[in-house]
Amino acid sequence: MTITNDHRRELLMDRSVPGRVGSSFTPLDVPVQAPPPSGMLRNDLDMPEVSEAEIVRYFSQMSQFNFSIDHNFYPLGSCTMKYNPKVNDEMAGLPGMSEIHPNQPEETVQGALKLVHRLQTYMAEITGLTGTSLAPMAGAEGELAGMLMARAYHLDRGDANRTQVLIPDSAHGTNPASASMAGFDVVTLPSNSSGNTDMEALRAAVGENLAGFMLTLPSTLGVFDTNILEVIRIVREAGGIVYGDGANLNALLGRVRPGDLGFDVVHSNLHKTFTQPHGGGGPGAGAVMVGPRLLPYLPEPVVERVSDSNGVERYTLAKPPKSIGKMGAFHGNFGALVRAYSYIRSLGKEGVTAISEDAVINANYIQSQLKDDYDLPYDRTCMHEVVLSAKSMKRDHGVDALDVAKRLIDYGIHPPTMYFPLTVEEALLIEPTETESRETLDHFIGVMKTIAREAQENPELLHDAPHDTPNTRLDEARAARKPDLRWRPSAE
Amino acid sequence: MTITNDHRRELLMDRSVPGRVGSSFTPLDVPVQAPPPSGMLRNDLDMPEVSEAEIVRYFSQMSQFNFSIDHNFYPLGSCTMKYNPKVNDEMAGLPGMSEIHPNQPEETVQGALKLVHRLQTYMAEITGLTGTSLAPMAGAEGELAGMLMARAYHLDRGDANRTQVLIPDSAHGTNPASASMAGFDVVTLPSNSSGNTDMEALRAAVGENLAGFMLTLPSTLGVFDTNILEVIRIVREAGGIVYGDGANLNALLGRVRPGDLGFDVVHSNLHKTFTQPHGGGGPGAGAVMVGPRLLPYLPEPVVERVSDSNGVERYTLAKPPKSIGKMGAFHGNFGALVRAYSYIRSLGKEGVTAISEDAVINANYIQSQLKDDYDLPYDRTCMHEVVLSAKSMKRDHGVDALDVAKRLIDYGIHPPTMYFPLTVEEALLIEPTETESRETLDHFIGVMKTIAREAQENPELLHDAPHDTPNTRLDEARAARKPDLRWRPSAE
Amino acid sequence: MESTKFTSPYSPNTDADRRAMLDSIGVDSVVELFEDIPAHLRNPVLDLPSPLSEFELRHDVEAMAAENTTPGDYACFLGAGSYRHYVPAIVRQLAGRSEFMTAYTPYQPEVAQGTLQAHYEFQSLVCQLTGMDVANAGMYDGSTSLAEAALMAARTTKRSQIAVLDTVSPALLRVIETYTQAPGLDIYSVSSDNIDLSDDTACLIVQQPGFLGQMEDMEALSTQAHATGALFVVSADPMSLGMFKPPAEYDADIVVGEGQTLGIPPTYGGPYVGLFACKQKYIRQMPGRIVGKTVDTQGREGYVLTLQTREQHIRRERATSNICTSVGLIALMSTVYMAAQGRRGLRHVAELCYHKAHYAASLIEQIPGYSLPLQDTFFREFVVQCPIDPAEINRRLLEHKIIGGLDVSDQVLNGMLICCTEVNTREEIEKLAGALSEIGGAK
Amino acid sequence: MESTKFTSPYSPNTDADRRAMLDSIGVDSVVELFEDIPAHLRNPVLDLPSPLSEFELRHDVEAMAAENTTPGDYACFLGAGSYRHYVPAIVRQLAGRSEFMTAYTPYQPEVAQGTLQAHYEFQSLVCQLTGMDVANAGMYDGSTSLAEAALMAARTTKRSQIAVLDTVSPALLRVIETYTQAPGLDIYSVSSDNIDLSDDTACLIVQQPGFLGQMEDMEALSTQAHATGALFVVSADPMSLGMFKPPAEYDADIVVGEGQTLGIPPTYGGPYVGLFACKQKYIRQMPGRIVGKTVDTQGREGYVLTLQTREQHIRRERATSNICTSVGLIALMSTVYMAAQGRRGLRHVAELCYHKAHYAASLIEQIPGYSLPLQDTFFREFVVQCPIDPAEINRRLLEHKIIGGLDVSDQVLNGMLICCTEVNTREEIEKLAGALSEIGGAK
Ligand SMILES: Cc1ncc(COP(=O)(O)O)c(C=O)c1O
Ligand SMILES: Cc1ncc(COP(=O)(O)O)c(C=O)c1O
Repeated sequence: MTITNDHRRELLMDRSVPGRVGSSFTPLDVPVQAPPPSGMLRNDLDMPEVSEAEIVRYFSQMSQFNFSIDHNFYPLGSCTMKYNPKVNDEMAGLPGMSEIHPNQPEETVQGALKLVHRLQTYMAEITGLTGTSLAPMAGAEGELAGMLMARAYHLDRGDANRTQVLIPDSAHGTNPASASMAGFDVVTLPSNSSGNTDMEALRAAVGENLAGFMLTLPSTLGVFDTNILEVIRIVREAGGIVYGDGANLNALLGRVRPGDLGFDVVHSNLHKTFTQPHGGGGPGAGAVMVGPRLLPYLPEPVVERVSDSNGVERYTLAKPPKSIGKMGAFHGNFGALVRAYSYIRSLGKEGVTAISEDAVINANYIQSQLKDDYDLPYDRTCMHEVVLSAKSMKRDHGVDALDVAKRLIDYGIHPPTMYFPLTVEEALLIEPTETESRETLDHFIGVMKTIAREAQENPELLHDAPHDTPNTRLDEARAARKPDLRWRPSAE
Repeated sequence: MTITNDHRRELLMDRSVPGRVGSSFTPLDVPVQAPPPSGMLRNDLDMPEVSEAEIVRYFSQMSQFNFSIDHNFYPLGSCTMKYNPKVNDEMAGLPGMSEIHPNQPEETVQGALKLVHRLQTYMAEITGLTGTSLAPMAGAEGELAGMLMARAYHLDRGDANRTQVLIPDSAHGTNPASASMAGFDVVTLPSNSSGNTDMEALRAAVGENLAGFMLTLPSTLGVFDTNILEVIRIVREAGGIVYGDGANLNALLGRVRPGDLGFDVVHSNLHKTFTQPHGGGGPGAGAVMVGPRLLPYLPEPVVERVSDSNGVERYTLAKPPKSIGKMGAFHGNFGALVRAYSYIRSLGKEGVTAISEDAVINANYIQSQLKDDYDLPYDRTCMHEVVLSAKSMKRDHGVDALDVAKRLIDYGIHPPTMYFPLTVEEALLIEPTETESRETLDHFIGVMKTIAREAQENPELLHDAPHDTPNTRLDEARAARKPDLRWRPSAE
Repeated sequence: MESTKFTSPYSPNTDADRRAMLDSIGVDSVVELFEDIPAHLRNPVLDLPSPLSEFELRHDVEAMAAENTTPGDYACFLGAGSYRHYVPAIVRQLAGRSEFMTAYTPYQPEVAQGTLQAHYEFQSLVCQLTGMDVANAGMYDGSTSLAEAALMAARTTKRSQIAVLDTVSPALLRVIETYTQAPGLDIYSVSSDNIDLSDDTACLIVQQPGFLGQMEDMEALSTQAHATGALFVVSADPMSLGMFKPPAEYDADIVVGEGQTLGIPPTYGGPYVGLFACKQKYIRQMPGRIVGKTVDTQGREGYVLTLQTREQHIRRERATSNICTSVGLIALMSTVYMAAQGRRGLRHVAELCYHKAHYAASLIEQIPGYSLPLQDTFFREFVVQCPIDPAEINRRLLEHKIIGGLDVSDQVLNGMLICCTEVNTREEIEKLAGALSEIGGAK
Repeated sequence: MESTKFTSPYSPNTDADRRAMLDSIGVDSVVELFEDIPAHLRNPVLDLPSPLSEFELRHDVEAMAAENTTPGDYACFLGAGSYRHYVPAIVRQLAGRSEFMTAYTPYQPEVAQGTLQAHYEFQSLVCQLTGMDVANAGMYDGSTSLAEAALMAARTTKRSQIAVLDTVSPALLRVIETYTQAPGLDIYSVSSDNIDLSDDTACLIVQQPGFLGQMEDMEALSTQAHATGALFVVSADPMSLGMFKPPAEYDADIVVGEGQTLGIPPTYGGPYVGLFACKQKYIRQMPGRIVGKTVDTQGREGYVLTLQTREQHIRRERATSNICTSVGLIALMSTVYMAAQGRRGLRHVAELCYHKAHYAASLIEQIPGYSLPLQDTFFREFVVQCPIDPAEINRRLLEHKIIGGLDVSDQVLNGMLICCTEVNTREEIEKLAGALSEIGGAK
């Protein structure tokens, strides 16, 4: 009955009216200078002309088209959509943090460097490794850094033919993509039927060309590889670097340290485990922690604490001796680091350690309550997330994982990750995180059961879902076939 | 099809779970002191126990149940729902403004006092009056202050029997209520058929008992009283104080100054004309400006600029010689004053003067486009708002002003003020403000025309409106009959 | 450089828009729209400064802010009606949501359930905290709440005298006087050792703790008030209720309070929020907005403004109060604050205040020349008798980066009212004690 | 005082909740859930500090912030890749809306139209600004945009050499080296008087303005690149495009840039946003997220992530890039900034930068001992040759509350790179000139 107010969707350039302004102009307070040669200047600048009030309403309305962790339960597997404490945003917004310039002399940014140094130390401690660089700007860039370190390590030892990197079939897409950007050949390794590494296949795969193994722990199937020590032993003995994708660190905090297990390098998506808000696709930060073997290769900068000649301590940006180089123009996503630091300090030892318990209980609770309604590909204790499947539902009622996911939207719940890991048919990867209450989980469980019933009784309801969003399902094929990627003036 | 997610509506106390906490606890850092006598202590403290994450989601979800100026066109007559510049909020939030304590010694808050002093000056200049007090905390408190000043003025002159205050029938309810709180008898004065003061009635009403006349200019009918000079002359000659309700100042800015017309006192709702966001019912601020007659009676404090013995200028909180007293514990709603100051400085002379032009054009444009579709009780040039009526619509189709208002909601538009002024049957008082674009007005006009058509073709659609809000129409009678004003533990 | 003719970013319409609209209206020029205004007074030239860009404005306001001495940079021991507490980030963030911030008073309930439900929460939590039956959605501040309580007591009892205990803050008393001057109520002062109430006394007003931090025997005062048929009106410090007895337990009839202490920054005195609660039987005499729960046409629960026949927009000159725009957003902020602190946090903050204030008192008491002339039991405020003029001490404290307590030498010889809350660290408290002993009695 | 056992406000579940859930799961204790972890390594004691309350945290972080010298308190003339501009309040306020801030990458388009439409706007405005056909939704920062552009050029041309003009910033060059080390591309430097391109040169990379502020003859460079079949890759300062020719006009193939200058605070170097635009024909080689317009089942327009077969989650080791989480919120911020400045504002800000920088240069040039060794035309940055070590000058400037320009003495003898934007007032500029002449050549 509500009439769709179409002009909420109108684009800025279509809203433009010549002469309108969206901000105020500071007058020039110095004498006018000679202009540049006119040939260098542009003639027109066809940018929006919209008033401030209209911009505010446009973006405010648009924002409400989103689901978000602040408004919706968001059990998006592998993404750790936990509550992002508001105080962290305020800390990152302090003028003494947000307004400092990356090229300031070090003596004028000692507070910033101290914060980074402390966070480096915490991350090394949490992961049980030796050194940290906070330069990478997301998990994938951390992976790239890690794999470039592996490459540099082997080359440094003259091992030029270590070109193969093993990656489980369940791995996140960034793993093979990063390995490949780092110059490696990717060899895909199957998982066995309980979601662990297939030991046979592993043994068969390791050899002279082995550069390393990229492993997510717990795996993207939400399980902890019970062979982990053996896996690591095999890889290390074969001369490979053991890379840990730390996207799932939420399950391990205070339970086990990857470094203690024998990992050489781990990245942490600070925006997952350490609560940088996801921002509709970033920014994040990708800390990379290494053990002794890779220490000299860390990307720059790292912050070091040094004493000057008078014994006065100060912090300084340093380049590790054999650094693989810079990952960005400056020193990493500092704003995200302030948030991660704030988060770790707020929770402290007690709080950080408690995260994994609640995260894992919550996931196992969902698993225990939904395993009769959905397929459970791996019927074992899960860690912080659980993978269900709509395989039988699809076979019996023609309702697939996508339909279930979209129907959840009608109930105000964000869909889980779908069709990932690729190895599970009709996968629904559900990660509740520790910040959700039992009541919210019960609500979700109830809705999932209702949907399972609806799938039998009224599958159309699921095929048509979602129903009350600003758009129903969108034609992705058409988008890719005839890419319309930007505003253009309308034909008339 | 969306399933109403009822637990979004669940109250805090019902969400409580023993042991949950919504904030962090700072440890005591001093030695524990002897406790107070236990008889003075409370036993239980039954307040919410809800986690921070849940509080955030609860209030975030709840917020989306609101319409607001940032999200919706909000043509609420008499309320001046204009865009509230964001920078003003940031200025009020500066630690140097928001964290200063009202009891600080004056020498430590010279910046704050300077700001208040400047705003006093601007308000006096804008209204053409002599003195300003920014102590009142809303328009109605400004009215009370103004009427108490009128009272004090008469008493001071020994005019103890000036007990009557004339108020037009179209006046806002606060006018008679304030006059009454100030101890006056209210005499209601009719308006004539063109919305002006009925001169006959006025002449008949003025007499020895006349204390004053409270007049809204332009009136709440949205028109400028063409007899204004004569009205004021009559009242003043009869010994009355002329009070101007400045709620509609938006129409006058730079066009005419009430002081020049002969008003003795004017209040300005800073949250209307000068953009303090309305906050779902305040806070506001009610500047009160006076001419020479009432100057000694201004409420305290007023800020004065004085020179000390060394000729150094400083600002000081002062009590006018015959002040009617304090309107609140401290110095008025300072946070709102920072915003009003910021607004006036941003627009400056040019901008302040331009407001009324656009506000008045916008209202007349709406009037011109809708007068064939709705009744127009006063067919003349309007000022910043226009009063329409659904009288014929009700007679012909059984659709009343309420139905029209509620149907607007379906189109994403906030209803106009309804059934006010009381003198207009089925009134719809529409105030677009200057911050709305021609496109928005055209959209509104189109919707209003559609609704006029719907009223004929499908009146049910209007009776049932709104349709997609979190609640349909609510039972107000029941609310008043059986008041349920607070959470109570559920019976079981 | 292009010329920079001023164009307001807030008003969208351009000259072309205006032209087109004037054409539709059917006038040649905007001047015609203002012809009802007396010609000779039209278009005055306003003596206002030129427009500032946002960048310039920020400079201007920041410069004024910098002329203020900001607690935070300074240790600050001021209270006396406005209190510095730690306000969790979520209070600002949630109350800052534009859906709350830029909505009007919730007259249209279908599009204001956010505000209405939040205010119903506010009323509920005020009741939980005070123990009272009902509360309204807030008044301008604690002082006007109290003044309106006096008016309400007079209305309810149809009596015309208001007894005010002599420990009530002078500022509160002044506001009561403003509000009661016209109705001709007679305000008079009583002291706890001589509670002189007549059968025309509408109420006895007590502030707990008192202005100087005193804690009264509320049961006794309540009994005395009720004995003569007067209402017992209490202005309670809401934060004190985190540990001290709620007024309902000593049978208060009307309870008001300054809600600022519940999560609102000091902001040089406002905006704050006045709490207003009372017994069930008096609800139709209450001033201010009240939200009630009801059902919609589909039977779902929802909220509306209710008992509006008390209010000015219906009852006009016979309304219980003239209040219209109140402090909705501040009530919302304090609701978020109360929710965030919750059962455990409110008690904890109250206890931190208590122990820190007492620790400060114990240190200061030991400094030669300083004494505590008044209290045994107090909450977070106490009077120190100083060896010299407190104003002079405060000036010297500023040099130590300390904003001292309130000078109350008009009430207590060389008295300074010192307040400690949880934001005063031990370091700050000891620094104060150190500075006081350094300043000592020296001129 | 109650004991204050740590309870996280972020995790709601209590021991009772946990107990009930463990019962449902069917285990006795949470320990059982972690039995897959090797027992001897389980539950390490982490050497982390104790929890801080929000109040304590704020003290801690504010203390660190206070150890930084913050521009704003100081006049600051740093640029070189990160620029200080006035950011209108609406940028913060709108991007701070939790619906934008706390949403994930918009994989579920029906519940992410807010993010998607905003990113489509971003792509559109980047195209409008650069004149290019298409743009993606942003890369980590300007440097990784450029590095990915080099990879894309190599992919597209199937050539293996990357020519980089010698005016490209050292930091950008370093990042290109990081990204290209493994694919074995050969990076080499060329100078404008000797553009040495082979038939294995994938692209010529030019930064405009150059690191030291130089403006190149872009038409000539473009022609030279295209003559050998190399792509012309331009790293443009987006703010300079407010007045200078857009890269499309000199036939650039790929245009990248550091979006920080468009409304993003310096934040000690990040998060920023890399712009990435190119000609239509190369879209399927682009890295990064791309939003496309399409229709829904009811024929209404809407937006989706598109051309995803380029990306890692589909194409895995054969993806055009490994990028996943990018900088969505920063792209949104710069979209709001571009919208707010708009046609007139962007040109105005660019012109303010230009005139202020040139005014500063004209003042400094007159100071004995200082000269401008490099440029004729520049935008807002220029090199000053100082009489003494610029590091020493900068130390001295700090005493004047000035953060001087970047020390580029490794590139130009005693060179200092000075940047002026619209936030540098005349007063600041004249103060800088005054301080420099005071410092002079003296040791
Ligand atoms: C398991 C896993 N690895 C790696 C990544 C990539 O991290 P980022 O998105 O921070 O680049 C993700 C993110 O979705 C992930 O889930
Ligand atoms: C004409 C008029 N007068 C007075 C008032 C009362 O002002 P306030 O709500 O600020 O107390 C209003 C507010 O709605 C009004 O519209």
